[in-house]
Amino acid sequence: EDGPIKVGVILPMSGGSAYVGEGIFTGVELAVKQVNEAGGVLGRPLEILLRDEQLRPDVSTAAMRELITLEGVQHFIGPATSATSLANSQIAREEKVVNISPSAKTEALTAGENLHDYIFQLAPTTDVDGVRTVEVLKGIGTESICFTGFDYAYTHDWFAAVRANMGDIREAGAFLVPMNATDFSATITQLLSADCDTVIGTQFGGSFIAFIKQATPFGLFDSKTVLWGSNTGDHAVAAALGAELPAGLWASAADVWYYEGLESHAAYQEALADFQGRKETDMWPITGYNAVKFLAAAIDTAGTTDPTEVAAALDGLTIQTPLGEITIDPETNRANSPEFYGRFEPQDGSNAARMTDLRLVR
Amino acid sequence: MTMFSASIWEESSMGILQVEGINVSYGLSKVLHNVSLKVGKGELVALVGRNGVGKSTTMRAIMGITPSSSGQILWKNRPITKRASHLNARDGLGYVPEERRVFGSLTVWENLDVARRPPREGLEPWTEERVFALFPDLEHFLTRPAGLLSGGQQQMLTIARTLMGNPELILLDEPSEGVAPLIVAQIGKKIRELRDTGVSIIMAEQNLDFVLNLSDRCYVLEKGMIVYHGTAAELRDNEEVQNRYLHI
Amino acid sequence: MFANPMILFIQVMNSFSLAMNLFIIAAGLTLIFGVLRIVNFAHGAFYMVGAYLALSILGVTGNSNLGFVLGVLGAGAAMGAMAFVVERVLLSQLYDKEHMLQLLFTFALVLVIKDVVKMIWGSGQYSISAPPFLRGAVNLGISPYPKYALFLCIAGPIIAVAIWFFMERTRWGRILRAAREDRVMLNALGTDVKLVYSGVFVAGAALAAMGGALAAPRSAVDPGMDALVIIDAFIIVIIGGLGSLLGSFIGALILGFLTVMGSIYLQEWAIVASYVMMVVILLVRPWGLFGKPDEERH
Amino acid sequence: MAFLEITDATKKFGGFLAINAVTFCVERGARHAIIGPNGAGKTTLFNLISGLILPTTGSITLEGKRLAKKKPHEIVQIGMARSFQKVNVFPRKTAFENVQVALIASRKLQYNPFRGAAELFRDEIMELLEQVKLGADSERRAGELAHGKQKQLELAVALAAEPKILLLDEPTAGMSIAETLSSIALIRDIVQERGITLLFTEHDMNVVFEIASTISVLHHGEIIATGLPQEIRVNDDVQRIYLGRE
Amino acid sequence: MTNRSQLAFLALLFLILLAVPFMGSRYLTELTVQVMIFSLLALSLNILVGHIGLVSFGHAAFFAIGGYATAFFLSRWQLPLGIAMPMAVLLASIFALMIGALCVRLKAIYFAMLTLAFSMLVWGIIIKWKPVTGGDDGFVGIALPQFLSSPQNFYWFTLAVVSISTALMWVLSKSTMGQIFVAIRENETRANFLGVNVRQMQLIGFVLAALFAAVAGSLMSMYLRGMYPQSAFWTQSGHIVISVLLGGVHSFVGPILGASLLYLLEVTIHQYTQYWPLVMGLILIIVVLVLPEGLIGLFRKLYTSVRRE
Ligand SMILES: Nc1ncnc2c1ncn2[C@@H]1O[C@H](COP(=O)(O)OP(=O)(O)OP(=O)(O)O)[C@@H](O)[C@H]1O
Ligand SMILES: Nc1ncnc2c1ncn2[C@@H]1O[C@H](COP(=O)(O)OP(=O)(O)OP(=O)(O)O)[C@@H](O)[C@H]1O
Ligand SMILES: CC(C)C[C@H](N)C(=O)O
Ligand SMILES: [Mg+2]
Ligand SMILES: [Mg+2]
Repeated sequence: EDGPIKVGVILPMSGGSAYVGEGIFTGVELAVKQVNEAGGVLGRPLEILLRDEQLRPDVSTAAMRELITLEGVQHFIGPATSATSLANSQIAREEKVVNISPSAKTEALTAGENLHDYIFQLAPTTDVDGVRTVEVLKGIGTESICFTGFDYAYTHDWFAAVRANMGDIREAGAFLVPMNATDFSATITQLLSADCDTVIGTQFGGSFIAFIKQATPFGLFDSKTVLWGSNTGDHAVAAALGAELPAGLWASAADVWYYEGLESHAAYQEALADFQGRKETDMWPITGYNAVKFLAAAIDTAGTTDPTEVAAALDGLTIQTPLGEITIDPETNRANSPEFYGRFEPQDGSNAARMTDLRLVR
Repeated sequence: MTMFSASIWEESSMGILQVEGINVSYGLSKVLHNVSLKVGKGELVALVGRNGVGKSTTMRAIMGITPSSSGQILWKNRPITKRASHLNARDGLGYVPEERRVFGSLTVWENLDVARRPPREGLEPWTEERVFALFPDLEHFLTRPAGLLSGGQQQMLTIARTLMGNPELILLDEPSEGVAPLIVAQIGKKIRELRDTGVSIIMAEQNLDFVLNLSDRCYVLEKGMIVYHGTAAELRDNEEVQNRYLHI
Repeated sequence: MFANPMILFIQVMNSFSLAMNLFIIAAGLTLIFGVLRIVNFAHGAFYMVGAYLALSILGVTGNSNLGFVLGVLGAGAAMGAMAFVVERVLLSQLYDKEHMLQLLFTFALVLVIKDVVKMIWGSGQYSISAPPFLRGAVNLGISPYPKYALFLCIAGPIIAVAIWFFMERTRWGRILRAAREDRVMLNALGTDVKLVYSGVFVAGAALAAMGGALAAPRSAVDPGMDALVIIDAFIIVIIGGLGSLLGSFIGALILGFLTVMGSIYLQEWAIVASYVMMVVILLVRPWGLFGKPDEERH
Repeated sequence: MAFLEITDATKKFGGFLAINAVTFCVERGARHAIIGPNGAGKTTLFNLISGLILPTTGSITLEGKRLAKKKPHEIVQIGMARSFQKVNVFPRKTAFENVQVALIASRKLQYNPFRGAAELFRDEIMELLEQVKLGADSERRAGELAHGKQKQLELAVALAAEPKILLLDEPTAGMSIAETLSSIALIRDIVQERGITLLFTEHDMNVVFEIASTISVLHHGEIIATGLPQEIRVNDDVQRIYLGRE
Repeated sequence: MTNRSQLAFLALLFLILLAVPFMGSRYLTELTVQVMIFSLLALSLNILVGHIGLVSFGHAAFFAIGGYATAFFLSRWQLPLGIAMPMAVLLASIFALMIGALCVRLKAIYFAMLTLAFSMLVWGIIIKWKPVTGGDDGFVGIALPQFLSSPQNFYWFTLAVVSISTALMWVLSKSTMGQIFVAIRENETRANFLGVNVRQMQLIGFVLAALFAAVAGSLMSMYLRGMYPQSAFWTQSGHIVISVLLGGVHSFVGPILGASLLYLLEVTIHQYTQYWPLVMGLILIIVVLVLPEGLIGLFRKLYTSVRRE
């Protein structure tokens, strides 16, 4: 068979989380460009077919089925979130197509009954995050901790993992708010009066920005150490908040453009900056980038586009990524992707704060 | 098949309002056919005819609420055929609809206030006091929401409201409908007084006694056409027209 | 919490400032419904556009006190101008048609506006900071409290009284209320109802936009902000009684307190609290707290 | 015991006494008119009897059954039909369908999701429409009929319910002389023919005296006189407050 | 459109639907399944909107309840389809009876908002009742009966269920009950004074509408192999309202046209641009301005112009 190899890409492209989808998609485009410029895979170029998942499992599964039945797509990257990824994974199992989830962190995606041969999870799961988070907390010297966040799977799982690992760190309260809440003043007041030295939280996107802006005048960041999950270490967040990003906030990120520890990362950043036309790039592209690279490598290894064989090739596959070697565990179908942890500090000569004390945790 | 009475309309007298051959349709059904009429200054003209012959439609067309598809309407010799109704109202046309369209949630006073417009040269300006002198009932209900008034009270309010706009020509659609006999008589008297102050009036009415006592001239409509016009006295004497177009 | 009166006080303040933030948004929705009888789904989108417009204006003026005032007013003016065009060219053709078409129209407007915003400003997040004189906290004697939240507590009632005065105590207000009932008749009484309608739609849209600009310093400017606000605004307007300004004010207070107290006592179950409240209020008072039944005489 | 009995009925709107301790009865088969100035409380009285509003105090019975707490549709099912002062039809249904709905409801077919409605009761409906001179308008939408014709349609709809007692609130207001005359004849005939008891209001005295067998006069919410038409016609109070003839 | 032309349209549609699986495209077959389900959903809402004149913004609740219940009965209790599906529909109808009894006391926009509130309560419960519903991740993975697992068979099953439901709703709309529904829409007071217990009839309509919505939900959950909380969210309800309006409420087939067009547009525009909301929005605006009676208005215009020639 000739002609391009079709890759279905299903991401949130509208609404409040569109920035995630657009970010991941940028990485996908960059990687596909690189692969194709290098002669493609098995001599065939990759072709992207993009669909908007709208954060809705019914929409994301419908898109997947459409791509399978109408376009004959057999390889998928996406969707971005846990709920949509879980749903699409079922279709992948039924239709026997390769499905690489670049950013969903839920344990459930590749645990128990849900694990099957065709689903691969690149983002570190919440269990992994839990261990890493506690490590960082211990480094900070946290003795007591408060939790806050949206009431959804990622929050519950991450908090559970932190609790399971935190040893003698004392829990002083958990203050969950409904998904997509926009007013956090009550929670902030509660956090202030709670008996903890550290706060960890999960609101992301616009809600994280709202939280910061509401909490700052109350002095939350002056009186407590704050560590945020949900990849809020993203440069996009720092750029949006500008001078309003409180110094000293701890966060994690899949990637930061100013990391200087690896040659491969510098090369990737140069290419990305070139591709996007700006030097200060965001975090999400790397997830899409790695997903494409994994897929291309697997097809190459398998020597065929047949999804069953490609899936088999992904098991145990190791590739070179901008952040070093990453391997997909053949048992769990999870990749051991690293993530950055760090503490925001304002930068001279720049509006956007950057993370210092940057550690690339594996 | 028209039965024009010849005597009355002297071509020389200039009408304040001239309607020339207008046609009106609702969707596909044509309701008015070539309706022409004239009203002189200070004249009271009646439109009579059975239900559904087009009396109200004629008034709505003049007011600019239901536009006519062809023909011409001249107000003080200027064409107003397709003009929006608020401009007509500001230019001295007043409309009292048949369905008593009071603003139900506004109080009686607010209903009057909303319709208030500057006085017109040569006409005594209308004030609340003058209106209440005309309809004493209304004064008792100043602060009651108009929607709670009885049917007849609403009828009075619609007339009063239009007067607050200081109109030069009033289109009165069935003013006596639903009004008690005593008040009908009073309204009749007031209408005559109004006319005597120089206001022109076009009135559609079913109550023939009322019409014949009040009006200067009458137009009889049948199926959207003017089939007769003459002075009130002529119509009173013309039993044939009465029997043919107004009785059974 | 009740053991500590200071915290209780802060939470009450939190409730009130949130309520006023919500009220400013709901006021425009009430106004448009009250006169035009249109359930404006695009209200949230107008709110979002307002925030983005303020963002762009502040980009030019810089983050000064004057810049902020210009941003808020400019957002209202620019949104109002756009609303005027939309009303004149499109919406005005639908007044005589079925109610549901207007609903469909405003829904379509949401889709269009969202994408146009995305085209102009992208899908990333932005932030507007409070103007210098409202930054930081003020000491209320027993505890510090954000100045900006305090500012909302004052701005809300002022806006409420201004609108109330306009609607109930001026002839203009009476004309608006008459227009809601019978526009054809009002027109025949000499009022340019088309202009009244445009004016109301413009004013409602401008209020939404200014609401967006005013809300921005305590939230993010991003493409999801419209969806989050519209349901809150609807709940307020409905429980207060459609078209009733006082109702919206009280409705905003109720929702504000419920949101704040709910997130303390109900935590994540607060998600259903506002709906439970709406159900209860509508069952007890089917026309909302201050709404009037559309009673007719027969 | 009278057919319809209103005993000491009072209705207050806020502080306003619209109906004040009204007691009167309508005999079976009577054609009873209620007259009175605008705002006297006639429509309010009708609304009380037909269950649209609840009396503040007092009782209303039809054939001995208490009506006061019943819902309008229950009162209709007992055998009362009414028309409204302000025309009240199904505007987008044809005249034919307007009458058909009344028939379906009176025969309790509204619970049947399977019985086709299309041509149901055609003959009966056409006969009723002919009677009110709307035969030619049967396929026109009610809302598009001229005001007076809608009033005629209301009459047909009320009759279709085959009531024992019929309440008509100003049935001929807005009708032309021609239609008024034929309506008078129609109402009188049908009521007599079917043995329907009639309670109506009207400001057109010709109509009142043509139809009524008994007349009550309502003033400021109180019945100030009841009697035969010839008695009422010469009653001084009625002359003064209502008819206004010197 | 006259009854006869609507019937002709439905018959033609049915014939076309019979042919779809033989066209050899699995995509087309599956797409048609979804279009049929959404059409059924729109038709069910039209009992309320078009006939009774009540606009529900919470109709999706019953769609969701039907879907979740089917999923639960099939997967957790492992009931056979012949029992699971009717039980799910019955359950949704019981919910409708309870919710409807409270909602029909309200009018117009207040009715719309109360239904919305109830549906959001249902949504909240779905989100929070994780052990039964799967919470915000959704109920993932439904054990479908063997005979439904092939796309072809699923198509035939859907066609049968949707056709029977449609036929029942057609009969209803032309029945004396349907006539009374319309009378209530036109003038509640007048209907009341003809002896119609308006609240009771509205409740009957509400339950019937919910019943067919639950059938649609049941089919959808099986088609999706899962059910998700978004299906009870108010935007889903709004989507149904829009399909109905787009098609036109005053005819039987309007909602079918509306739902089909809306869904097909969404799917196809998606394939061409990520700016699909913009394109959708513009199309909707044009429809509203040019075809105020919905798509059915277009058909009617075409029909009369053809007749005239
Ligand atoms: N909105 C409308 N749509 C369609 N037809 C209408 C409409 N309004 C009136 N008509 C028709 O136009 C014709 C004239 O109606 P119009 O109301 O002018 O009569 P009218 O002489 O005032 O009658 P009435 O004495 O009963 O008030 C009637 O046949 C009526 O059915
Ligand atoms: N819901 C209400 N609230 C307050 N006042 C009311 C209400 N309904 C009626 N009224 C008042 O009660 C009085 C009686 O009204 P009603 O409609 O019964 O009079 P009517 O005798 O039918 O008059 P008409 O002959 O003019 O129709 C009027 O003064 C009216 O304003
Ligand atoms: C896009 C991200 C916010 C997704 C999130 N980490 C999840 O697993 O759902
Ligand atoms: Mg008329
Ligand atoms: Mg009355």
